[in-house]
Amino acid sequence: MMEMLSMGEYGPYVWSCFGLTAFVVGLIEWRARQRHKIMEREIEIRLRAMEGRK
Amino acid sequence: MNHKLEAADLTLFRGERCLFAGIGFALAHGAVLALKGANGSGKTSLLRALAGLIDLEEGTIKWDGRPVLEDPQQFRSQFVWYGHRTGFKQDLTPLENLKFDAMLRPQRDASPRDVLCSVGLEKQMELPMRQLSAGQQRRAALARMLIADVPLWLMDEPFTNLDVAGREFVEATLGTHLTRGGMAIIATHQALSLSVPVDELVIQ
Amino acid sequence: MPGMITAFVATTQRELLLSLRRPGDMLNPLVFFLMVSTLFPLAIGPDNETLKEIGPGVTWVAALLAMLLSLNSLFMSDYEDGSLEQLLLSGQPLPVIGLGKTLAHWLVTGLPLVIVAPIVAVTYRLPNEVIVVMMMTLLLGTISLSLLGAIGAALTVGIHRGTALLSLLVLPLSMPLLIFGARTVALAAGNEVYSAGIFFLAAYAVGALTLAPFATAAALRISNE
Amino acid sequence: MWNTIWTFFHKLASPPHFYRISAILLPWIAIPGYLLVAWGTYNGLFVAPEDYQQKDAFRIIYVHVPSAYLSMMAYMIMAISAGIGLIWRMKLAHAVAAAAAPIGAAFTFLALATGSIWGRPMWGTWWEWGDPRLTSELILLFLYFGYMALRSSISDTAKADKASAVLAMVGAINVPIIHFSVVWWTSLHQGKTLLAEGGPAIDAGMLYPLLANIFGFSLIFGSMLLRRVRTEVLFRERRKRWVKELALGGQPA
Repeated sequence: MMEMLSMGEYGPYVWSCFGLTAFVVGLIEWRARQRHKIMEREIEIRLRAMEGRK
Repeated sequence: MNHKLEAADLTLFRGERCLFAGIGFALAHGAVLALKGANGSGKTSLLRALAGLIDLEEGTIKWDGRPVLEDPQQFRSQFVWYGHRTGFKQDLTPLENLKFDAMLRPQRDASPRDVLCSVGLEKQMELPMRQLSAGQQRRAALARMLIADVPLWLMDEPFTNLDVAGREFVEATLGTHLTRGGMAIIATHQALSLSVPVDELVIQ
Repeated sequence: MPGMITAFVATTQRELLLSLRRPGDMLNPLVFFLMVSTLFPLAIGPDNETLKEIGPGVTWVAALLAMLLSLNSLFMSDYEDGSLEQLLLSGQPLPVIGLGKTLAHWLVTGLPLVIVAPIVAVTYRLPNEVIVVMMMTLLLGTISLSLLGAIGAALTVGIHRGTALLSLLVLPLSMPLLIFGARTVALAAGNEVYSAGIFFLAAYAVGALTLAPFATAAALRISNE
Repeated sequence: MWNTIWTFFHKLASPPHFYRISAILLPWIAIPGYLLVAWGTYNGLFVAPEDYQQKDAFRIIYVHVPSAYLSMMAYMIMAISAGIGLIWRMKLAHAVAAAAAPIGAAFTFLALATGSIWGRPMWGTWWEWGDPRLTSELILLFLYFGYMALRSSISDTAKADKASAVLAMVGAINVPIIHFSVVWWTSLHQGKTLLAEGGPAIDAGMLYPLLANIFGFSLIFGSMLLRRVRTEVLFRERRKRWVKELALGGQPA
């Protein structure tokens, strides 16, 4: 198992690349979802405020 | 040639706000249209949209029965614009500015000097624009209108920075243009006193 | 109706006249170019071999930055005094007017750089044959830079504090010019075949000449909304 | 037939339709994408044989190449949709361009970072100017920055759309020129590439995981793009009735 993870002596390089990719892809995915939620909420809040004024 | 300007269903949004929706008008030769409305109501925007400076959300503008979007450049050679700012370079003299302008659109058979004299700038025509007063600069901008051989004048608040004499001068100039069969659209919040009846379009 | 050529010539003439009235606008980029070229020997040291090595690159970078510095004002005053509106609403095609302004910009900024560059090159100990090549690359390169920069200037004309943004937009686009310009001079300095670079720069200038005015015109209409 | 296709696209381009269809479509793009990448990555890391020259370090290829591919792809998608938006005044196309830029920039960053990490054991340095691909990617990142900076400095959405569309199109013409000039530039110094151009035939055991990852990451990119376009559409259409009905749905209006 350890041998597999060590990737010859290149373990740190290989794993940091894959780790970084997972992190960045996760980050964009999370940001996209979060932005959408915020947008939905903002629109709803604004519409409610407008209705309140009426 | 008798020209005709028609507009229908004009709708414009500015960012968040709807400035106007579904408005229209028709303008024949020798007629003048005043765009009225409170400050920020969108009369300047309407004028800019008519000139093609901003895109309309909806609506068609026809010049002599042809949509202007089919050949915007041809339509642009049919009018002259009088904006908030003079559109003249401050480092050049009124004469130099006017001579450059002559390259941009059809011109009447009048020398730039004579036209500048007729707007009362005989002494200032060889001075850089920056040495002229605000009122004199407006007069120089009027010279551009007078020398252009185009049927349509688009004027945005032509009376700002003008005293009573200047105001009367603009109105007299407009009168000349209209009697020659020209047409004008003027965005202003003041009443126009012209010899011809003024159509009004009020924008809420 | 005056013709297209008349409008083009008139625009160029007016711009040149304006530059004559404000000679500072013309001199600033030139002085900037000379000063940046002075910085490198001061920073790196007066070793002749090193200077000869970096000379082509330094001159090109300095020319690129000087052009960029002057671009910001290309449409700014027209935008502020309303003459851009008048140009947009004239019956003349906007690409032609934009091209006239760009030509004037090049005559006032690019051409002086080409003429002054040999002075810098001599202080960097570049031989005469190399200086000729350098002038050729700069001649072709600055034409493209003026055209490319005009697009950026048109895009950022109404934007508050647009100078930094303008550099951000134009610099990456101008990198091929820098690469070919500087490397061609370096090849000439190393007595190698350099014609490929000249051909590339010429082809780029022709391409920019045909396409850039349309992009500039489109950008001007958008910026003035 | 042709008519049906045209109607379909026309409907898809209408924001409420797009919003509804994209919601259904999203998981069908995202889930296969993540599954493919999981398969490709597992096989790439543990099953594929090691490279005879680069040993296990070559396994970085399974994230580097898809990122580099998508960084270019995203720019092309951005420029093409910007062009469609500008020429045919299609608002949805502008939304796509706006959504593609940040994802493209992220993949460009990934391509640069993984390339640099890969370079460390191969060249003994984190950065090698002699590699034309990395240098091109760096300039591409700057192009993305410029595009996003221009967009964010214009507050009016419609104006920002059009101005950035002009920039994207100018950039798209320049991308191949930039790449060509960088290749020419490095060829003067015996360029040091990580991936030899048209190099020796690659083992099938190495190739399939790579293809799976390229395709899988493309699907992931597509799903992210779709998600961001949905947000953009919601924002741009926030005054329209369908958005109001959607937001207040369930509640008596």
